[in-house]
Parts: sequence; structure tokens; C-alpha cells
Amino acid sequence: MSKSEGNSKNKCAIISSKLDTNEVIIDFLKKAMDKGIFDAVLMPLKVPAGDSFAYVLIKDKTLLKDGVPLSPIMSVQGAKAVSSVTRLGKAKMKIAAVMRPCEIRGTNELSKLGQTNLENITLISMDCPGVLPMSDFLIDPEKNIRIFNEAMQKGDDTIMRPVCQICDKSSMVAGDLHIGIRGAKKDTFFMISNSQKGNDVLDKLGIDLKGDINSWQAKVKNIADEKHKKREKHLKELKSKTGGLDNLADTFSQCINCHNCMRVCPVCYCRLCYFDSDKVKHPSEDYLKMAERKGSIRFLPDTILFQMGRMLHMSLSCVSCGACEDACPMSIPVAQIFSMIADETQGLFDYVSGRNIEEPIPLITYKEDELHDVEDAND
Amino acid sequence: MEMKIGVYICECGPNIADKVDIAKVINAVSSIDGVVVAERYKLLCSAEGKRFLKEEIKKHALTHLVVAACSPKQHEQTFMEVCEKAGINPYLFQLANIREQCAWITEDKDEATEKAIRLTRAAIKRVCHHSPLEKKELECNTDVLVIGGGIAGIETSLQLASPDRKIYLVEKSSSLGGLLTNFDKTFPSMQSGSKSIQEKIQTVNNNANIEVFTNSEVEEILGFFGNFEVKVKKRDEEQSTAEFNVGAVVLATGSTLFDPMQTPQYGYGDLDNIITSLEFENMNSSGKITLKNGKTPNSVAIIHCVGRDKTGYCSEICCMYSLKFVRYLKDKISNVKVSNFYSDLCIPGKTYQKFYDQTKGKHVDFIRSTDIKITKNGDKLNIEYKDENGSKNNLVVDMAILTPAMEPTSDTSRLTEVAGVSLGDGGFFAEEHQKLSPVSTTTEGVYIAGCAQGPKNISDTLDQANAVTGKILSSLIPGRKIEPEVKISQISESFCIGCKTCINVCSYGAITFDEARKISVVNEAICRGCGNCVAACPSGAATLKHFTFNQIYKELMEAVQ
Amino acid sequence: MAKEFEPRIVGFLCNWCSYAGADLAGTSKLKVPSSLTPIRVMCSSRVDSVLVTTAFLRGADGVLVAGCHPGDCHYDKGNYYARRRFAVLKKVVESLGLESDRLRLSWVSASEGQRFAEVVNEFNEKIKKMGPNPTRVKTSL
Amino acid sequence: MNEKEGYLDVLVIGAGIAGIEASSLLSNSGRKVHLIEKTSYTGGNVIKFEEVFSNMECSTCMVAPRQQELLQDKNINLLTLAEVEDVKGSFGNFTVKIRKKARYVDLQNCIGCNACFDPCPVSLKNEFEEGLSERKAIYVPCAGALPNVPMIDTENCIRFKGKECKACQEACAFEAIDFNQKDEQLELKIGAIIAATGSDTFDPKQTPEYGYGKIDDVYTAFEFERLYASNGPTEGNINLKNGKAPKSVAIIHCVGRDQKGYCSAVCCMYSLKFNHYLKSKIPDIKIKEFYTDLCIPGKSHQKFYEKMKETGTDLIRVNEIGVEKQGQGITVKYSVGNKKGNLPVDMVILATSIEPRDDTPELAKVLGVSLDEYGFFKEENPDASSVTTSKPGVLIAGCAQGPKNIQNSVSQANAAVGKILSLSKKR
Repeated sequence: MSKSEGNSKNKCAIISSKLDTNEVIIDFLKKAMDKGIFDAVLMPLKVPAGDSFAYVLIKDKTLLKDGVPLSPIMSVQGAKAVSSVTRLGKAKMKIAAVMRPCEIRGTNELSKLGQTNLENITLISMDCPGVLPMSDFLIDPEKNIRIFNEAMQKGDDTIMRPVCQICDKSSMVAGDLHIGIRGAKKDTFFMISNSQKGNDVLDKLGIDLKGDINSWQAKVKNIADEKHKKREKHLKELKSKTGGLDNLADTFSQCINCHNCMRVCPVCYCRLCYFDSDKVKHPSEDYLKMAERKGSIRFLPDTILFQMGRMLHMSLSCVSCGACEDACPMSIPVAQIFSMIADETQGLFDYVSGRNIEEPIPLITYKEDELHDVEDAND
Repeated sequence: MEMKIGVYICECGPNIADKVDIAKVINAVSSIDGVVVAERYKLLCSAEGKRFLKEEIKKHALTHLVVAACSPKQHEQTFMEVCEKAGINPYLFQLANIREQCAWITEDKDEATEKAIRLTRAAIKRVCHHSPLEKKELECNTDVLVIGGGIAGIETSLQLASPDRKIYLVEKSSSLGGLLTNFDKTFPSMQSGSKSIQEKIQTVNNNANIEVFTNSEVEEILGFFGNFEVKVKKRDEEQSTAEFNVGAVVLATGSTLFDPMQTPQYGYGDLDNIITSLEFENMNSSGKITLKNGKTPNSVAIIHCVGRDKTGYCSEICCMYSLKFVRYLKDKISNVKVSNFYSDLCIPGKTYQKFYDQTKGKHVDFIRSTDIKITKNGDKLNIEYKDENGSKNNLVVDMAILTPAMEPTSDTSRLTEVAGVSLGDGGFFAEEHQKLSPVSTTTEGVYIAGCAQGPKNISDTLDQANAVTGKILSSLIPGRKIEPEVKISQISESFCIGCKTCINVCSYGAITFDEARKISVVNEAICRGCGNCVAACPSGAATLKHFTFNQIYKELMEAVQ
Repeated sequence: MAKEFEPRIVGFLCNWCSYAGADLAGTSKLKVPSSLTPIRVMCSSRVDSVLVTTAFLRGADGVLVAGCHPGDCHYDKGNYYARRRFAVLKKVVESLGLESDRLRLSWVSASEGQRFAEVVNEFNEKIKKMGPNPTRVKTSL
Repeated sequence: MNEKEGYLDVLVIGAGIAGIEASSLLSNSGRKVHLIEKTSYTGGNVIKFEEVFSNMECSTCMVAPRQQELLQDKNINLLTLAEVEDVKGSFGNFTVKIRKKARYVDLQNCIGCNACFDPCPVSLKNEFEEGLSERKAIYVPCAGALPNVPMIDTENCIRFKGKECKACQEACAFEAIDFNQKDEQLELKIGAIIAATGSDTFDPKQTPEYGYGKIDDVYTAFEFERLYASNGPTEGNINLKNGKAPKSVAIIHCVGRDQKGYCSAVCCMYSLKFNHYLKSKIPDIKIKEFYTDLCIPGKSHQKFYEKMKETGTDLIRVNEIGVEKQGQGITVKYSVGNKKGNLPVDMVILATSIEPRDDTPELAKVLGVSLDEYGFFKEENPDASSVTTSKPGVLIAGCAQGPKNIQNSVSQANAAVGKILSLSKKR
């Protein structure tokens, strides 16, 4: 079952505009800043050199025009940006954070983990077409920006990252506001509110929530179902390719223990990763002993332990954003593997990371009567 | 300092020696780094054995001790004491269980020897990573806050108050006494209830060591066992707040009656002459049992178990007080006919059946019934019911008394927040352990007494009040410090990033969040050392003393060698 | 002839129930395979999944986590959390196509000496059938 | 403290759950406790249970840590096989004489290896296991008993009947067996006494209509507890005498209630617990509970009852009931109102009433306290706290005061301690 349809209780407005999606969002933000609804906006901006994109906190509204909400790449996972602004307390001004659905879900997870304070943050998402693989993009940024925009227009995801191609939550509304493109008539957009905060923003802007959301929901469901099928098929194939000790070892044989995947991961929020700490650094005699037993031992050691450990620690919060895979210098399909694991572990508890800010992360709670297939209480 | 580990294998008579080739074990462990001596002894837990160990520790200037012998449940404490006497920290010791979990369960001697080597090696490797741990002592306040001025709170206060222990008794309403002040008599002795409580209230008022706050509510309780800070809001003419410190808190907030308006089938509130048990107590205390029209009832129905379906439990005392009501009625109106509509007679304990036997009799009926409905019949009441065989029946009476279920008082859930305890079955305060700790909560230093813990009679309520007294008087003693558990969790300030996962999984509220530093902090006085937070913490910021990752890792590495 | 495969099983036993149950197996002189190396922890909730994974990847042929029966935890609710963590661990191992049958969670009470012996015997037999854990000799782990 | 100011030590009689809890709490307060126990082991009746209602918690897991602590507690002087012979004086200043029977096994030397059992030539029914298994003349009642040190039953040991047997002594590697041990008499100066001697259960041989003792597979509650116990005679396998598992069971409530004249407060709940026992071992088993009034008071118990009902427990309210042998089987004959019924079953369990221990009158006399009409210790005032007796300084706790569940026993144990500590500080 696909879980990516919009919330059925969502209210929506239909906005008519001849602008493109990026422009519509920026226009909306500008109006909101004019009315003093937001003091600042956090969103991707093209860097001055023009060859990349970065999250920028924009206080001067004249700079809004350079914003690219639907940037062709995910340079930094937005949840990390929100966390850096609010980890130590609520933002001192009202900020609109414009991000992709997976980034918002990451933000929600971090909020549950005390790493963001969303009190003064309004989370705004949009239907996500995916992003380009970082390594592809960097070959010729200018050309790739163009290609990306064309693909986006056509709704073609074949050039996007593999995890984007199998993302069945690309329209999931998990923040306060969502701008919908899918299923919209020409020159119209859906402005969907998902919270009281969202309602208030639209109210102040004089936008009535009276639009009919059905065509967006139908289209979104359609895409999500299709992608969900693709996801299941792809992950199954991946499982057979990487599954088993030999395949797994082969898959990670190129890992250089740089831990970049962990560093860019939005939900890897630890100050110091467990696997970077002294706890997992053992005296050399331990490794010598292992070498003796095995005949030889690969260095750096404990690659699989690191990957499995990270799965144990954060697969329940993984939002399949793909940041890890972009960051892997050895092109290991980390994000795909993590997506596969995350679907399984989250499925144990019927949990979808970041879907709902009220839903507790499964490991901080329990039910008395559950999971009997993993225990053997009576013979 | 250089590590000098002594390893001693206990023969335990033939128990280990016959099953394990001890010489082989000694041989296998002697060469491990840090081991300066490995020897066998016939019985290490004997007086001579302990003397031997003590001398060995001194002779070899040992820094760490490993004993391979029986289960730690048997003699861990024994050998820790030897360490202490010999001048090494008792936590620099490890016991390898090569008797219960090796010699006694393994048939083959080679296998047993091999396993004994494994277990002893693991203990040696582990002990290398032990840290000396010290007992701590914490100052404590011995005063007590008692919330609720009913019989449970009053009894607790009276038992606890003394010149060196001040009691703060906080009551929500304007006067002390609680429900009991309404009772003319109490079962089974039929002594005067209100008189005995008035006497106790007088004693409370005369006790200089009890400060009573009426019309007051506890607003805030911060801190932990031995050191709570309390804020009480007084609803006097001018609102004011009192602040004081105590070492323990007693929740004795009692119970209230189920509201029969929620069960319209009984006609309460609609029809005249249908009253609740509490209303009947008051009517009886006023001296006269009358109908609305001033006449004396000739027939009365007592409806048991009102609201039981909704609350989901038996309130324990209703059958008995219904029998008491029969006595009230018979005392005042000798020829009255009383019919008890009940489902099961619950009169547990040694004295109640006699009370029942002496109450039943002429004009006292017990009708086992279901599906009761009360309707109007002229100026009388018609009780419709299904009898035991399922056939419909009815009875016309002058008056009906409802015995509603007992429920937690309205401020119970607010107080769970204030006192940091949880709600249990039926919405009453949850005890720490259903059987063994009925008056404690999972928050150390917060106790429950009386009907706040669940429906019960006066005698059991007083027992609980005294039980709380026992708990407090044995743990908060003037001049004595509190010794918390030694093997507790600690959270590294430099690793913690404040995700609060540990706080969420702790059953004892032992971890708090330091808002200023944005990190979790373990309260040493509360932590019991289960290690749940350690396994929950993804960053390894939480560690459990004496069960650290490394200590366990070393053990398991030996297990897989 | 090659020596019969002797599994290496790590057993994390909670102090209050399962370790006591294991002791009782001893006091009752029951037969328990020597392949199990017991490791005492105060509560099954102390057993973090990384420890179990470490044991597994270092070549343990089986890892047993044993604690008080649900509802009996000495620390109130620890075993419920332990069960969730174990479920996640098992799912991760299984999803990676590794042998999740080498991991076992059992509830053993202090009076269940017999059950403890049965659990270990059964697990030992199962592991014997599975053969040695290939992680033990895998070079690139 | 001297005689004038009063002694602080406390004597606790009975090392069941109430006695254990009272002793530990007193010890925490810094008091020295002499805990005397008639049998050779601690834990009383509670350690006979596999699980306790309503959470179905493992009883051993619950109590064993407390028993262990008790043995290691330096403030508690545990005297097993001991009984009070004489008490003189008053609150704060009692002189107590105690007779401590010889165990013939040294508590210090014995390491609990049980090597002495096998060579013992005597075999007899094990009382702890309700006679369902055998023991030797040197024995511990069950595996895991604490202290884990055997005793010699001199009534059955052939050496004490004049034979020259020392098989156990020869088997002992620790010189723990000492045939020359003598009974001792101790005199203690103490300030207060808590009697926590527990209770017994009604002997259903007094009610022949249930066929107990005459018909196979009719069990008392305690026998059934041991049948289910994982450390019991069958290691928890519920079997009929013929070795087969029962397919149908009748549980009869209130056995002995008419004779005793009171409701024993716990039988309905433990009968429901038996349901759980039976269903967990034999899922398809058919169970009928025959009862009169369901007495499941308190906030937690009805929930369990409802859970049991969901699993298909059949409860039948009866006014008359009897058990008869019919052919190879058992038939329960009962009447509901005017209707009569017959139910063939494989096994019958009798929920027997709780009654005072035989030696309660004797102990009451020694302590100088009175008994109530049922033979339990009488509390000072039935409407007040039930732990005080007519004699100051002598308190009661647990089932010695009347039938009750574990929670209330523990409450009373704590309450007795509360009374002692609170009174002493004021005295």
C-alpha cells in the first residue's frame, strides 16, 4: 500500500498564475514577507559562481528572486539546515523553510529527536520531481540545470537519482504548506495547508481554502502507486544483488570508511558518531588475532559493522533522501540499500519516518502485546 | 600503575575439581598479560579461603582479582568484601561462574575444562577494563509532604510526625477528614466513623509537627528522593503560594464516586427517592431516613455495582457497605423491607461473612439480578430486572439506594504530572510493583496510600498509611545519608546531543534534561542501573558503570575466539 | 576425520531472571551444551544491538538474548524495549540476506532451569545444522 | 541501647513473603532483625507458585532476589528450623526464648552441591511438593531453595533410628554434615515482635463429597501449583496419573468455605490463574469453573477475569456440587437452581480455603495475644489498622491475620514496620 497520498483532511486553495513553479513559490514568499508573516526564508539559492546550489537564510527580500526551491541537486539535506538554525532553541524570527518533502520529513524526525525547534518555522514543500545525481551534475552544471528543468517540465524522472526514481513519497505533505503541481490545470497551482500554522499563513494572505483537491490527490496517488511498484521491484532486485554475506561484502568492499554518508545524513544527529568514537577502536592485538584466524583481514576494518550499526541506529528515521549516496566517493548505492532496510524496519511498526510529527519514533515506546514472532516465550 | 591480576580457581571440593581440569585452566590463563599469579584452592568461600585470598592480594600486591568459582549470586558479595578488606576496590574484581554454569551442566570433562578456560579468560579480559567505583552519600531532607487530608493522609501524617520530622499536609477542600466524615458507622465493627475521624483531626490540629494547608493544591514538585522542592498554592481570600523542601511525598488523594448520571437506566436525577450511597450516609447521619414527601419508606432497594460495567473493576467495599446500610435501615425503621440487587457477593476476608450472616434475615432479600432498570410507579419506584434464570421480573419499592463504583479523584491525572508518577489500572496511581511494592511508585520517594492506589476498605487504607510510614521511616532517617546504587548510568556531557531518547525509555524518571546545556543528565539518586538508556543511546553518550561497552565486548571476544 | 563442529554461542542473560534460570539449571544438574558462553547483564534492555552485531560479525555462531518474561521485568519495562530493539536488529540482518536465525530472543524466568537447558540445547542443535558462521573467516569484514 | 531505654532489635516470626519484607525494611532502617523460620527454607507459600495473579508474573523471579538479599543482609539474623518457646516482658523490652532445631548440616560449610542426596538410602514423599515426588532423609525442599543447604529429617533418617549409616557424611566433601549438632536454646532481648507465620489450606478430606484422597486426579490448589511449577515434580507438565494430558478439567471454588465460615479472598483469582496455567500448556483443554459468587475485588483483577473469559473459560454458578468416580473417569455432579447437571472430566482441582496454621494457638499463647473465632491472630480493632494486636509491641502481618493476597500481605508487613518505627520514636 502506498502511504504517500496527501492527508484527506487537507484543505487547499487553487492559485492561478502564469509563472513557473519556482517563481510561484518565490512570489508567495515575497507576499508573505511583505505582510510580515515571515521575517526570513530558508531555501536553496544558486551560488554566485552559478555552478551549484546552497541553502541560504534570506533576510533581505530583494534576494528572494535568486531562490531555486526546486534546485536540480540536493547539496545539503534541508533538515540539517533547519537544525543548525534551531537546534539550540527556537528561531528568534519567523522563518519559512522551503524544502522537498523528504527534507521536511527529515526535519520532523529531527524535531522528535530534539534537534530542531519548529516553533517559529513554517515548513513549505512542493511536489518533488527528484534531483540529479551530484556526480552527474558536476560534470557540466550549466547544461545539467537546463536538462533538469526540461525533465521536470516533462515529468521525466529517468535522469534523476535512483532513489528519486523510486520515491513514492515525493508529494507527501508533512510540513505546514505544500505547493502542488500534479493534477493541476494549466496555469494553476494547489496551495495545500497541513496545519493550523499553514492555515494562519494563508488566512493572513487572504487566501481562502476552498479549492477542490481531488485532482491533485488523484494524480499524486497515481504517481505514488506507480513509483511504489517500481520501488518494490527495484529494492527486491537490489536485495538479491547485495544480499548475503558475499554480495554484501563485495558491495561494501570499496568503502574507504570516510563516513561521509553518515556526515551528510540528516538524521545522523549525533555529536560524535558512535563508530567514530573510541568505543569501536580496539587494540591492534584484537585485529592481529582476527587476521590469524581468518588468514587475512581487510583494512580499514569493520566497514560492515559501521553500515549495520548505522542501520540499527537510524534506519527507523531514514527518509530515503539520497544524501548519503551523493556523498559517497566510491559510488556505493548506500541510499538504495538504506531505503531497502528502512522500508523493512519501519514496516515492523507501521511507521513512516517524518510522516507525522506526533508519531513517536518506535524505539522510545513499546506495546505489551506485539512482535511475538521474534521471541520464543513458550517453546 | 602496572596491572597485577591474581586469578584463583576454586575447586569447590569435588564440584569443580572433578569436572574441570583446573591445572589446564591455570596453564591457559597464566600467560595472559597482567596475570601475575594463577592458583587453585580447595574452597575459596570458606573462612580459610577468604583469609588465603586476602593474604595473596597483599603478598602479590594485586591490583585486580579474578575468582573462578560459583555463581555471582552465591559469592560475588563475599569476594568483594575480601577485596575491600585487603585494600583493593571491590569493583576491580570479577567472578567467573564455572560451577553452576559450567561444571554442573557439562558432562564431558574436556568440554567443561575448555568452557572454564573460556569463562576465566573472559573474566580476566573484562577485569582489565574495570574501574574502581565508590559509594556515594547524599544529604537528605526528612520532612514529608502528604497530599490529601482524608483518613489515609491523616494517618500517615500522624504516624510520621515527630520533632525531627515535619509533615506538610495539603488538602484540596476546606476541611480535613475526607469521605469518612460522612459515615455514621464503619463496618464490620459498627463503630462510629465520623467520631473517630474527628478525634484524629483534632490530634492533627494539635500536633505542632504537622502543618495543615486546607483549600490548597500542590502545584509543583521538583527534585528527587531526599530532596524535593514543593510549591503549594493556597486558595485563601488572597491567593498565596507556600514553598518548602521535603524528602518524600505521599499521594493520599482518596477516591470519589462514579456519577450515576452516566447510567440513566437507574433514573438517578430523574426520579425522586433514588439516592447514592453517600447521600444515604448523610441522610442516615442526620438522624432520619425519609422519602422526599417526608414519609418513612417501607421498602428500600439497594442496587449494587452501579457503574462497574463502565469502570471495569469491582470496587471491593460496596457489598459490605450495602450490608451496613441494611443495618442502618433496620435500626431506624424496624419493619422496613430491604432488597439487595446484586450480581456477585464480594465479601472477602475473615470477618465479613459473619457480618453478612447476621445481617440477612427476615425482610432482607438478596436478589441476584442483571439488566436493572428503575422507573416511576405512582409515587413509588418500579425496579425491573432479570433474575438468575434470565426471566424478567419487577419489584415496587419506596426508595432506591445506588452504590456507585469508586473512581480516582479528579485531580489524579494532574498529580501524576506534578509528582512524576504514572496511572495504572482503573486510572488510579500505579504502584511500583503490584505485589511487592504496593505503596511505592516508580519515582523513588513518592508513595501512595489508601484509595488513591485503588478501591479499598478503611482497614486496608490504614495498613497502607502505616506501610508508607514504614517505607519512609526506614529510608529517610535524620542524620543518615542516602546511599544510591553504585553501578549506575552516566551520560557524557561532551557526547550527548540532547535527543532525549534516554529520557523516554527510563522507567524511573532518573534522567532529566538540562535546558541550559541541552543535554541529558542522570540523577545518581534515582538511577537503578538497568542500562536501558545505554542501549537506547545511539551516540554512546550513555554508559553503565561496570557494564560498559568495552567490558562486555572483552567478554564476548573471548566467547567467539 | 575432521572434528565435529562445535558452535560458539554468546548468551546475554539478564541478571534477575535468565541468569538465575541458568544457575538453576546448574543447581538441578541439567545438561546444557558447553557451546554457550554466558554474559551477565543487569537487564535485557542493556543489550544494545551494536554489541550483538559485533558478536555476530566477529564470528559468533549464535547469539542468544535472554530476559525476564514480558511483564516480569525487574526494571519495570526493560524487556519490552529490548524486544523492539531485537526486532529491528533481526529485521536488518534478515534484510541484508544474512542468517538471522543465528540470533535468538528467549524469555527465561528464574524458576525455568529446565527451560533454559531446553532453549540452549535447541539453539545449539539448530546452529550445528547451520554450520559455522561464515563471518568468522570472511576476510573483508 | 540498654534495657531502660528499650531494645531496638526486632523479632520476626516466619520467613514467608510478609516476614521477608518486614525484615528487609527493618534492616534498611538500621534495626537488627532476628528472623526465625520453622522450616529449613525461606519464601513460605509464595515460592510454591509458578506465577502470581493478575500479571502472571514469575514468582521465583519476584521473590528470589529478596531471599538472596536476606541471606546477605548483615542486619538480619536468619534462624531456620526455629520456633519461639517463650516471650516475657513488654514493648521495648521483651525476652524471647527460641528453640533452634539442629539441621545437622553446617550452614557455613555446605556449599549446596547436593552430593549428599543420592547416597541416602531413605526415600519418602516430599511434603513441599505435596507428596507428588520423593525426597531423601537429607534434602532441600526443591531446587533453588534458599538457603540452599539441606537438612536431615531425623524422623526418617535411619541413623537417628539407631542404624550405623553415614552415607551422606561420606559423600560430603566439605565436612558439612555433623550428626552431633544439638538443638539449641537461644535467649534474645528485643523490642518488638512481628508474627508473620502465614496460613495453611483447608484439608478437603473433611469434605468427602469432593472425592479428594479417594479419586485419582482430584487435586488441591497447592498440588496443582506444584504440578505446573517448572521446578516442580513434573517440571511443569500437567499430566494425569496415567501419564496422559487431561482434556477437560473442573475447578471447584469455595472448597471449605462453609466449614470455615468466611470467604478466603484469593481463591477466585487463583482459580482464574489456573485457567491460564492450563491453557498455556494444553491450549485445547476444556475448563469449567464451578463457583458461587465471583469475588475479584480491586482495580486490577476484573481485567484478568475478562481476559480469561475471552480465552473461552466457562463459569457455572452452582448451589450444590460433588465429585464422583464413574468407571475410569470422574464426574462432577452439580445443581444450578433446580436443574441438575453431570460433567465428565479428566481432572478436578479444588480451590481450598485458607485457614490458620495448626500451631497458631500455641504461638498466640506464647506471644500473649488472642485469636479470633476463626483461629487467626486477632487484630486490635477490625476497623483500624489490622497489624496491631491487643498486646503493645506484638504485631501481625500477612495471612497469619487472615486470608489475603500477596499485595495486602506486603502492605501489612510494611505497616507493621511502620508501626514499630513510629511508636519507638515517640516512646
